[in-house]
Order: sequence, then C-alpha cells, then structure tokens
Amino acid sequence: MSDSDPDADGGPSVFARVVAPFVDRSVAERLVISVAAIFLSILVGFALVLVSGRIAECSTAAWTMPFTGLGFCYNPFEVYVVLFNGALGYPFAVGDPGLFNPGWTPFNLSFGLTLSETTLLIFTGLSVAVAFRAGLFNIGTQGQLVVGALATALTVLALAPLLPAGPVAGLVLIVVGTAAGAVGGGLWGAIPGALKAYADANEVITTIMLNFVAANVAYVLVLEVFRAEGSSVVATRYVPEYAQFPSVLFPASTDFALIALLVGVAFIGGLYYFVEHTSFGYDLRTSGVQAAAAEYGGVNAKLTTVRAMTLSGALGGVGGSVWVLMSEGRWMASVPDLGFDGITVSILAGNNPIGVLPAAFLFGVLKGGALEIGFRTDVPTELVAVLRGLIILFVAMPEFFRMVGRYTGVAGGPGGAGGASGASGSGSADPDESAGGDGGEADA
Amino acid sequence: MRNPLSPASLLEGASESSYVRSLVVGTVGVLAVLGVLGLAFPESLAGDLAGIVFSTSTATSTARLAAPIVLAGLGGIFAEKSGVINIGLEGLLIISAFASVYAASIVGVGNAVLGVPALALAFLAGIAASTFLAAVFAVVCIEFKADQIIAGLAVWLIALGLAPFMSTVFFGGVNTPNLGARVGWQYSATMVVLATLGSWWLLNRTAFGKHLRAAGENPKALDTVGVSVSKVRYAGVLLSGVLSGVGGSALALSIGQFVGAGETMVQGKGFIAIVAYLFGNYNPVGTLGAGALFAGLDAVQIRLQQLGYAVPDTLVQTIPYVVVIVVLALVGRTQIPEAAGEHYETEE
Amino acid sequence: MASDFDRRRFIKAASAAGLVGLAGCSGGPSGDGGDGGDGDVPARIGIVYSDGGLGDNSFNDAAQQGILQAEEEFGIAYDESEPDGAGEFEQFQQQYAGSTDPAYDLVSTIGFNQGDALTETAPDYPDQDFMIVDTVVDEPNVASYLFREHEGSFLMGVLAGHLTETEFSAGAGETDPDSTNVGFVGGVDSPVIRRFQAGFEAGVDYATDDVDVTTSYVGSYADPTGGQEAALSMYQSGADIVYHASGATGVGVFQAAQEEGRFAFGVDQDQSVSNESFADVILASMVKRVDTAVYESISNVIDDDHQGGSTTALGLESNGVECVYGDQIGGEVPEEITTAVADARDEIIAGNIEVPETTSN
Amino acid sequence: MNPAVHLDGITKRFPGVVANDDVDLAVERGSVHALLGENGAGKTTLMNVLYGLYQPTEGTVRLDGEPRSFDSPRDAIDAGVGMIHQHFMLVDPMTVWENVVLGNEPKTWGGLRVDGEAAREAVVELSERYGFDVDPDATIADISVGEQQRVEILKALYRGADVLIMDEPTAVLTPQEVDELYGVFDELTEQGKTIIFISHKLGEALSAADDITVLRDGVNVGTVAAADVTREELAEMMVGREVLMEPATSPQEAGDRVLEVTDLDVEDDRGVEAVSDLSFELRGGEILGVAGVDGNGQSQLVEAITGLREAASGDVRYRGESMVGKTRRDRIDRGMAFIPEDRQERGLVMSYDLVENGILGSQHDPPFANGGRLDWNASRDHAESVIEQYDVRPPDAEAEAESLSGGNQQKFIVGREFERDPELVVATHPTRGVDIGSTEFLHDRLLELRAEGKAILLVSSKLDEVQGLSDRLAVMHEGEFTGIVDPATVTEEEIGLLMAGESLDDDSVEGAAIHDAAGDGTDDAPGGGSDGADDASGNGIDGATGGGEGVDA
Repeated sequence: MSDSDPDADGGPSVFARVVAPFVDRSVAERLVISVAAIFLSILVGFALVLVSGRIAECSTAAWTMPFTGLGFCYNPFEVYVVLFNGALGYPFAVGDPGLFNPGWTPFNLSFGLTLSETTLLIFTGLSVAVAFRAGLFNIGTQGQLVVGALATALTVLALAPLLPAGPVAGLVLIVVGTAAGAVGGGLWGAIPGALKAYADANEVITTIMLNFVAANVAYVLVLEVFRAEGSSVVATRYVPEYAQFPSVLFPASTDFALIALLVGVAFIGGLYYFVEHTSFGYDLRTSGVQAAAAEYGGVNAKLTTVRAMTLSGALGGVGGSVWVLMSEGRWMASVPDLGFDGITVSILAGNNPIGVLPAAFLFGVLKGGALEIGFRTDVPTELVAVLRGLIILFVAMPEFFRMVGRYTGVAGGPGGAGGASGASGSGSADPDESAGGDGGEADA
Repeated sequence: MRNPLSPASLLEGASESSYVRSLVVGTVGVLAVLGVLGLAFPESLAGDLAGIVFSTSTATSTARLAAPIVLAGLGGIFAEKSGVINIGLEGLLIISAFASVYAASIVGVGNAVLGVPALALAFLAGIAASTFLAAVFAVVCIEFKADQIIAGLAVWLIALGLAPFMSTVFFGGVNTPNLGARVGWQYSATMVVLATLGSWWLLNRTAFGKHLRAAGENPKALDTVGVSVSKVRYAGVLLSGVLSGVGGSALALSIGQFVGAGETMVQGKGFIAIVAYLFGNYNPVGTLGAGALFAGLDAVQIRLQQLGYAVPDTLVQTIPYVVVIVVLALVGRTQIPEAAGEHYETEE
Repeated sequence: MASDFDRRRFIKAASAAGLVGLAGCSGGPSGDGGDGGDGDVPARIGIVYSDGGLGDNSFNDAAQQGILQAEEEFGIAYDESEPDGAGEFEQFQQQYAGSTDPAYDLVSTIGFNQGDALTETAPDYPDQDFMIVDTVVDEPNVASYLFREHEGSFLMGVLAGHLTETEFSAGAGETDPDSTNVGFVGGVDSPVIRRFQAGFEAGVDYATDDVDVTTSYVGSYADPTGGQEAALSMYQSGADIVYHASGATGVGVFQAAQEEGRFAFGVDQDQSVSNESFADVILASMVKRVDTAVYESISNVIDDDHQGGSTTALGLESNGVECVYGDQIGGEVPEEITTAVADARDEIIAGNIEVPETTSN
Repeated sequence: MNPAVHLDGITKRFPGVVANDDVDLAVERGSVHALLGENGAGKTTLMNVLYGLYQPTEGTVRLDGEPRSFDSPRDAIDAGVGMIHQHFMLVDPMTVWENVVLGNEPKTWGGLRVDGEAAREAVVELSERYGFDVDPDATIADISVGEQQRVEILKALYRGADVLIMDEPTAVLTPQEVDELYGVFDELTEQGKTIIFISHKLGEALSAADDITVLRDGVNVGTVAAADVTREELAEMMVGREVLMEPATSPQEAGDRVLEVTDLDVEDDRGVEAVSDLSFELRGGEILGVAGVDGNGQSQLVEAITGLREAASGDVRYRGESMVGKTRRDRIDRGMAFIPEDRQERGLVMSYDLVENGILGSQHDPPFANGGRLDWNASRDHAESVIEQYDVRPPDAEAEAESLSGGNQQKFIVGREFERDPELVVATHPTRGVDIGSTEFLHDRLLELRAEGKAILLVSSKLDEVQGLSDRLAVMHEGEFTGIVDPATVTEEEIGLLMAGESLDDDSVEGAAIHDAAGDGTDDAPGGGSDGADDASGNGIDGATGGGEGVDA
C-alpha cells in the first residue's frame, strides 16, 4: 500500500512513453474525451465563425445576434446544421414543423459521399492504428495508399483482357487487385519498418520522405508510361466497370459501394480479433506499449517492427485499392489526403480498431459536410480543416479534460481521474468486464 | 575531453559525433570528386553538375531557399533541447507566412506605424502569430501533458486550415494579393546567420542554454537545483515559435504574397527543418549546414532540369527526399535528448 | 473584383484586425436583405473552380470575371466552390447538379482536371446543363470550351525569340541581345502544361534558329518560391524572357524578372493588369478568354440555347487565346516585332503553320 | 544550543496514504545522522519535506531553531539544505563544473555569458578544501559512480549547504568507495556540516552515523545513539519483530550440468566490453550467487544468458545445447525462467492487467495459445492461480500491473516464472524494493526450487542475500569473476576486496574450490586462486569439464 518504491523511475523507451497514454487508456475514458474534444472544437470553431463573420464583408447579414442587433456575414448555427445535417442528406427538418424531413431516404447523394469517405478512412485509419499499437508512428500511410492504388490499377488493367468480361471475372479482379494493393502498400511500408529496425532510422521522418517519393514516382510512372491515351490528366485507363465495387442502393454517382463498407467493417473486426486475441497481436501491442517487456517476453523487436509496418502498409494499400475500385475506377494523380486523415481517425479512435469505425464516420461526416458548407454557405470550407486540427489537438490533451472533470466534479467515466498516477490503487472495478471470454479488452 | 571554454570552436559538439564527422567528410568528398571530374570532363554530366554546384547563382539560390528551413530548424532545436518535440514547425511557418502578409497589407506597403515601416511590422506580426500558436502548443504540452507528436501534428493541421481560411475571409481567396513589395534575400540571409550565431551562443554559452539542455536531458536535475523545468520548456517552445515566425515571414515577404492553395507556399519546409536539425545533431551551425545542404540540393535540382537531361522533372524533384532517407539509413539515429517527449511534473 | 486589387478590403481587414470583436462596425454585412427569393434572377449558376483557388491572378480569377460580368449584365445569381484537391471535383459537381433548392441552371466547371469527374457526373444528371473549360467532355448536356493554348503560346514564342535578339528596354527590364535562350516555367509536369511548352518552343524556333528554350517544372501551382528560383536561374544563365504557365507559382517568376531586370510573360489573364505590381516587367500575356467562355455559356443558358454536346475550340481565330501586350510596357515593343507576331497569328489562322501540341522530347 | 535541523511533528498525507505521521527528528550540528527504515517507511518523503520538494500537511521545519517554510527546493537550498538523491541528479552529457553550478551559474557580460573560469575555479577550490579528486572538465557520463557522488556533494556545497541529506548513499558503491565516503563524512562534519543519510542497511547506519532514527510505516520508532545499540535491536525496531537474518541452506548434492558459460565476451550498448572472457558452470540443485557492485557486467552477463543480448564471442550451453544464435524465444521454450532486474521495464507490462501479464513469455505456447489464437480463459485461470499461490495483493487478476506495489509486482513475476516449471532460473535482484515479509517468502521459494533440483543463478547486490542463499558465490568486477568463493566461510571484507577487483589469498579460495569439488573434481583448484581472477574461473571450467566426466565414470 504505502510502498512509494524509490526505484520506480526506470520507464520504457522515449517513444513508448510518448505513445503509452494513447494505447492504454480505458475505452470509456477514451470515449468521453473524444466526445468532449469534438464539442470543444465545435465551440472554438463557433467563435471563429462568429469573429470572421464580423470581419468578412457581404451585402446581407446571414445572422443577426440577438439583443445586440449586430449583423454577421456567417451564421454559426447554420454552419453546423449544414455540416452535420447536410452530410446525411438533411434527414432533420430544422426549423420546419416535424423532426424529420419526410422525403429523406438514407440512400441519398450526400450520405453516400459521407459513407464513401468513411469507407476509405476505415482502411487508412486501421493502417495508422495498427502501427501505433506496435509503437510506431506511421505517417506514411498516404504513400502506401498511393503505391497500393497504383499496384491495384495496373494489376487489374493487366489481367482484365485475360479474363472473359462478367461478374465472375469482376470478382476475381477485385480480389486479385486488392491483394496487389496490399502487397504494394505492404512493401512500401516495409521499407521504413526495415530502416527503423536495422538502421535505427526514425520512422516519422522516413515515412514523411517516402510519401513525397511515392507521390512523385507514381506520378512519373503514370505520366510517362501508364497514362491513358489521349487523356489530358495524369491518370491510367479506367478498369472495366465489372471490376469495380458495384453501387447498390446508393446512386452510382456517390462512388460508394455498400459492399466495400462491409469489407471495411470486416477488416475492423478482423484487426480487432488479431490485436486482442492472437499471439502475434499480443506481441505487437506489447512491443508498442513497452518494448523492453516485449523483448523479455520473447518478442523479436526488429522483426515485429518490420511486420507491423508491413501490415500497416498493406492496410494502407488496401485503402488505395478501394479508392481505385470504388471511387475513381482508375489511378489518377492528386490522390486525396486519405492517409493523413487516417492519422486523425486513428488518434481519435484511441488506436482501437473498433473505435476506427465511429471516428472514420465522423471524419466522413466532416468531409461530406464540408462540401455542403462550401455549397450552401459563404463560410470558407477551410473551416472544416481547422475543426479537424482542433479535434486532434484536444484529443491529444486528455489531462485538460481530467482537470475540467475534477473542477466540475464530473468524473470522466470509470477510472477517469486515476489513470497513470497509480495513486488510486486497485479501486477501479471494471463494470464492462463480465463476459468471460473477453479479458483482453480491458486495456484496449 | 572537451573544454567548453576553449576559443569558440563553432563545431564543438559536432566534432565529438562521428556521424556528423562522416557527414562532413562525405559531403566534402562528394564535392571534391565532382570538382575533379568536372574539370577533367567539362562536357559530361559531371562537368555540367560541377558547373551548377560551383556557381554563384546556385549559391544565392541556396541562401534564399535555406532561410525558412534553417530558421525553423533552429527553433526546433530550442524546443527539442528543452524536452518538447515540436513537429508542428510547418504549421508555425504557415501561420507566420500568412500573418506577415496580412499585417503588411493592413498597414500598406510604404506606410509606417510609429516610424516602423510596414515590412518590419510584417515581420513582427508573423513572429507574433507563430509565437502565439507555439504558446498554445506549449500550454497544451506542458500544462495539459498532451502527446507532443500528436499536438504538433494538430498545430500543423490547424495552421494549414486557418491560414487559407483567414485569407478567404479577408481577401476572398486562399491566395492573398501581392503586396508589390518584398524583402530582399540578403536580409533573410543576414537574419539566418545572426540567428545561427545567436542560437549557438544562447545554447552553449549562457546559463539559459545550460538549463535548456538539462531540462531535456535530466529535468529532475534542473528541478532539484531550483530552476523551474516548465519555465525553461516554455521558453524553449516559445523560441521555436519566434524563430519559425522569422522564417515564415521571410518566406512570404520574399515573394510579397501568401499562397494558401494545397500545401500552401510553405511546401513542407517545416518538415525538412526537422530533418535539418536532426542532421545537424542539434548544433545550430550543423543545422545551418544541413539546411544549406537541402536547399542546395533543391537549387541544383532546379538547374539540372534546365540542362535538358531526359530525366523526368518530377523524378529530379525527388532527389532531396531520397538523399534524406539514404543518409538517415546510413548514419542512423541522432542523439535525441534523453527526456524529449516526456512530461515532467514537479513532485507535489 | 478580386483580380484588380481591392483596396477597400484591406481597409476592412485593417479595422477588423483591431477588434476581433463585435465592437467594430466596418466589417460584417453592409446591406440588409435585398437578395430576395430565387424567382427574380434570370439564371442561377454554380461554378466549381480548379484547384489552386481564387486569387491565383490567373485561371480561376479569369473564370470569376466571366461570372461577375454576367452578374452585372444579366443580374444572375451564382454560387462558387473552391475544391481543395482533385478528389473533390466530382462531389462539388454533383452537389450543384443534384441540388433542387436552389436548382442551378448551369454548372460551370473550370479546368481540364475536372473533365474526368464531369464525364462521370454529367450522365447522371441528364437534365442539368454543364459547361467545362479546357477540355472536352462528350456528353449531350455538356458544353465544352477548349482553348488552343499552344497557338497562343506559339505567338509568345515568336515574340520572345525576336525580342531576345533585339536590344530592348522598357519599364524595369531590358534584354541582352547576345542572349541565346529564353525560359519556360511550368507548374506541374502534365500534358496540358506541356502543350504550352510545345507551342512556345515551336514559336521560338519559328522566329529564330539561334535561341533555345530552357524549361523547368516547379512541381506545384502554389510554390512561388520555387518559381522564383527556377526563373532566377534562367535569367542568371542568360535568358532574358521567361514565360510561365504555373498559376500562383508564376508570381515568383515575375519577382525574379524584377530582381534581375528582365522580362516575363504572363498567362491566362493579362497579368500586367491583374498583377499590377509587376506591370513593369510583364511584357505580354498569353490570355485565355476563360471569362468569355464562362460569360458566353451563361448568356446561352439565359437565351435557352445551351450548347450541350458541342465543343467550342477557342483559338486565335475566335480570339479565345491572344497575345496581349502588357498594360504598362507592352506598347514599347518595336513595331517590326509586333508585326512579326501578328503575321504569325495570321499564318496559323490560315493553316500555314501547324502548331504542335506535344513537346518533341 | 538548538539542533541544526529540527523536524517538529511532521505529517505528510498523499491521497489515500499517510507517508509520515507526526514525525519528530532533531539533528545536532556537525553530526552524522542515519534515517533508517524499510522501503516505504517514509524516509524519502520526510527528507523531501525537509528539502522543500513536499510541503508538510502538518508540522514545522526548524533550522537552528528558526521555523522555516520551503515552497521549493530553491528555498531549502537558500537556507543551506542540500540533498543528494539516490539517483544522481546529474546531466550526463554535461561536464562536472557545468553540473556543479547548474542553476547558480556565475555570469559575466551582463548575464550573457556563463563565467566558466570562475565556475571551474570554485569547483577546484571546493574539491581541494574537502580533499576530493575531481576533474572539473570531465563529462559526467565518463566518470565513476563514486566520483559522480562527489560531484553531487560539491553541487550542494557550492550552493552553501550546511545540512546535507543523502539518500541511500552507499547503494551503488563498492565497499572501498563506501570507506572513502565515510572519510568524506568526517571531512564534512569536521568543518561543521551536518549530514543526514537515508539507509535501509543496519551495518551502514551503525558504522557511519552518530545517531540513528528508525522510521516504520511513517512513524518515528525512536532515535538512538549508534554507540548504544546492537544490530539485532535495530533490526527489531525496523521490522517490528525479531528477524532471522539469514535463510538456512542445507547442503545438497548437485545434479546435472544445466548451464555452461565458456569464454563469454559481451558488449554493452555503447560497444564497450562489459563481460570479458567469462567461464563458469551451474548444476541442477545448485544456487550460484553473483555478487558485485552494480554495473560491473552483471546485467550484460544475465542478458547474454537469457537471450536478450547477443554475445560478442564465447558460448553459453544450456543442458548441453549451444545457445549461440538462439533467440530469447528459443530459450524461453527450452525452460529458462528469468526474473529481470527491472520489473517495471521488463518484467511486467505496466498497463496490462495481470491476466495479460501472466502470459508474457508464454503467449505462443499452449495452453494459452492454440494455433496463434489466445485463450483468455486459460490465461485468467493461470493468473489467478499465481496470485493465490504467491499471495499477490490485491488478489484481482484484472488489476493493472502499475496499480500493484513493488513487492506484489515482484511476487507476481516470480510466480509466473517459477510456474513455468523451468530447469534454470536466472534471478536478478529478486528482492530489490520488496518488503521483508515478501523477501522471506521469495527466498523460501528459491530454496524450494533448489531442492527440486533446479539450477539457479542469483544475481544480487545485497550481500547478505547472495551469501545466505548461494552454494557458491562468484564476485564480479569489471566483467570478470574475481573469485568464486564459499559463502559459508568467506568474510564480508574478503568479498569487499573481490568486489573492488583485488584477489584473495589461497585459504578462502581453497574453501570455494573445495565446495566446487562437489561436482567438479579438484584437480585444478589449488592453483586457481592466487594468480588472479581470470585464471581462477578459466581453470575452473576446464576442471569442470574433466571433473564432470570423472563423476560419470
């Protein structure tokens, strides 16, 4: 009890210490903090819209502040209504009688776009998360996605003529193409992994550099070698229609395929199972939180690093495959920043595969909503980028919310205030730990 | 054994690191081989390359391109030496680039406020904006114990959104209009040299420099002699804001405009700055050298394109990034301060 | 509006900066109401700009000018979007096309890299009128406007080739008659920009045998520093005229011209007007009448005469592309050279000169 | 006359814990005062109150009779109180003088420059006055631990300390360095300085201090003059009951050769040779103790045996099989158990609960893993069984490792490793930071394993522990065994000499060799000792090989 343990300061490696607060916090606290961070960033964004609405010039007031009569060019309430309601295709009838719009169906354009983005972010979010769990900061998902996407496009384009057109060939092409994307992305991810393991090169820097290299090399390859004939943009030919994920229910123009989302959800489940319920998953996350302990437990640190980065890269590559086979139908230059957004998704999710689903959905909403903001309001869409940055900033400072929680007397979920200080001893009885078979998720 | 009081050898610290030595030797060696080859075969690629590398045009180009990289890199040293890894340098450059142009446009080029000309005020505004953002980062990291890497990433993303956002609010587009005036590169180059020497002095000769080092290596040692680790770290992070602010302002004011499309006109220079100070092994002079190396590669790359070699331009642009990876793989990890990335809490 | 620099904005910004608050009174809305419903406008236009955004003093700003002109003349209403990257084009197009409240009479898409997105979008909205600038989308509801930039660039090449061999000085620049090269700075190395390059090179070749073109691609449309360095190295290696096709990157090219006391050619718009501070070195600009194309298409829609399925190739003949001499110093170009340029223009229109669209290497 | 330091009714509470409860402490000027107690007794907390790191919940600090209130160490320093922590508060890459003046740098040029000359002179002057031999320009990382400690003392003196608090000052020193430290104590007290040191070692308190105050569970049990008290009395004050000082070992036949180390060279992280040309062997049913000052290659030796570090050359044979090229995993699979020296870095994953920690090392093996899939039910049963058998408190398999006290963490590790049914146990500092009750328990378990015929390599810096438990005792100095002796007959002074790198006369070595002979044969023993450590161990292993065959035949 009162053992103050004078020799308790030998901590794990610098990086493990940096990462540790993000992988070992309880799920409930994580959730509370994420939600609080989102609200706080919305609040700051609100102020930003208000101030800039006063600075910007326009002919008509979009919003007049009650009591003061001051006019603002931007309506901060409308911004958020448009952002969140619009991303879903306006299911809520704001201001009108009745809560819901009667004509609303989930299979609308905006919601489709939102889900399309969600689907892609699932893969990149998982990619970052799995590296994070192994104690590696993979900023290179973007590059791995670019390479994986190109591998997919080229593989499908090369194989398509060999197979008779049709759904069977489509299935084969999708499967093979996705596998090619995984291999391409995995190999690209293995490079910084190997550099980290065997040359001690900081993966944060090498992955940033490899992003530039991937983008440039892929660009040149397509520009000089694989460019579709006559195309004025730098892009490959389209893969055959039957080799793309079919859009069911949603309008074809959404570039969204429900089946791809289901594949993404299956990946989430698979990765969760892998991390929590397999020996290699145990190795991986142990080397993430405490590398020295992992080595002690017989984990080959170098190999685990390479494997984790390869797996991470492969997931990024699959993200690229889905981008090609669902969204674009081909590889084209100016790949969207899905890899970078994957970092934010993973952080918001606390690097928990399950958490990636809501986090990806939130960023899907932000994406879909940004388009609506650009479309419906005069507020610059960059606002959403600011919001994204703020969310990450706030998620990164759990201590702030603990302090707020302490001041206001609201405990942040089970074990909220105790955390790493260790002072509270064993006081936390886990309420959600009754299912016998699931012991592993206590620390997820 | 090192004597810190010996007549100031500026490469002190670098000399004790075999990897910096191998870098220096390698660079000099490559240049020497190139020079010899160029003299021997003036009509070959080597001759052309030598012609580029040893031209004054390349040199001035290097000086211009290096300014924001070196300044942000110096800032990064102060933050990281104090124990706070600031990966958000890119964001600091972006926000100061915008703020400086914005301030100059308010005052109006040619006007002055209290005798301070607009361009000087622009610098001050850029520095203020960057320092403010750095202060937010510092509070978040030091007070609220945020993860430094993630908070740094957030700083980048916020600036990446905020600068074009404000540009759109103020000027109706992500790019600002051109001021029609600019700051000559000689000013930036002078600032770079002064900042490098000043940083070196601050780090190696002043009490603050010693405290900074102690805060990053063994914060408890500093705390127990009664120096506040938090204050030292705040100072380190704020300095990174000040220096990045100079860099970002110099970048934008050298053009007289802020361009906020895509990655903005900063174009990843903040990340190269991190690589620069790691290469320079936290030594300001080494950082200057590394910054000059990357800028020089870029300058050579631009000129190489114009010689019409049939290598795709986009591939040539990849050279600096590949060099960074190769060098990093060869020399491995630099000496990161022992306590960098860790939170420090005074007991009680 | 944004193209010629709006001083009032700066004053607004100045007062706003002090306040961040609500006390100030100069910012914010200036009028009250007046917009009214949708019914009283002759047409509602949605416009999706190219990435690079407004304020590039070139391509997008030119397009906006067309809209503003239409607003002034017809009283149309419009909404505009600046996508962040190529990935967003399709979504923005669909947003406008799919919108019913308000419904858009025409969706203008600016830039060749929107073409593929529009190829996918247009068939999904057969009742929606689209127009696209800079590429062809072969759909019955899309009016395509294509510029023959290589032809315009050819003229710039002719002008550059002749000028560089002449001793000439105007504004802040001068040529060196011994110079044997001129420069071309591209944004991102891509087929479209190579078309500019090809035309320019052909034009220089046509004008003289003694002058080479050095080329550099900066890799971005938003990197003025890179543009500046590329141009500087060209000037310093003897070029006295640099032609750019690189969006906001081009500002750096003008900067370099001023620094070195040489000349630069603008692109898309008359940049000696849109970038007034560099008027003393911008000798000429290869103007693409993007504004005309946008304006025309709006006008057609109002007249219920949308040119869906047709391609309007805007070349020299239709004044879709032009060599426009600089506002400030263009008038000083020797007459024999302007004549040579005018002759070349006639020859192209007459079909006697075939301007290549791709570079030789 | 007022005492130099008078702590008056100090109470310090932390959330849920009372670290000090109404503690009085008076220390006379010019005296050496020992603060004795077990880990967790509240000694360090009390001293942190005196040093201004903690503010007392209740009570007053008086210096020379004046009540003082320190908000920070700065205040304490200004009042003349200096503290030398157990883990030195030195900045490794900086020089001695930079460390000494840190925070109080003399400045010139209007504060723009640290006056290094003045600082260096001050350091030289101070070290001469107190008879220290310290190079002011040496880098901390390059000097010995004893020197580092002197730098710490200089640091306090430079700040004008009259009262020096030292936390476990001998923990990392060789016996000879300890003697030197006592000499420093004399110098300091002669010049009027007052010294308070924290210790949990009875002998040290008795030999170095004038007065001894014993703390137990945060309470002052009593203050006695060192001259008036016996070891046993002190021990009883500390623990609160009579203590058996040494566990009983019974002689036992050694079994099969389990571990053979031959000509082993191991380098440390910096590539410096940490273990040089070491050879020894270990048999079933035997405990080989390795004593020595920390940092003499014990860690590297253990890591090379357990597979955490690759040997530069030489061979480790485990049950007849060479381990060269075998990974840590291979060694775990072959039944090596390992209690690591740093349980919080290696032994446990602090953020995992005990269920997950229970399979660390066995995560690929049945019954916990089947074809790559983890069976959490089996893991939970396992963890619960360890918790029960080894009395881990609180008995909650879902408690996170970091929420356990150090002793309970250690018990869990020991339990997990012992339950593997290992053939070889490598135990490093198994009782460091563990309370006395648990220590006894862990010692008993080690002896049980020995009785079961397991081989045990026991590395510890606690002399009484290795001496009490081992069948043979090897003393390590700078990567070599300076001697393998019989723990039953060797004296503490002799061990001290060996720890300092000296060799012994024939007699005691002979004793060890005879003990060796139980399994080894005796042929080489008499020659082995006198001419140095290298020979002794080298010959020993030669003899062992030959002798082993002899036994078989």
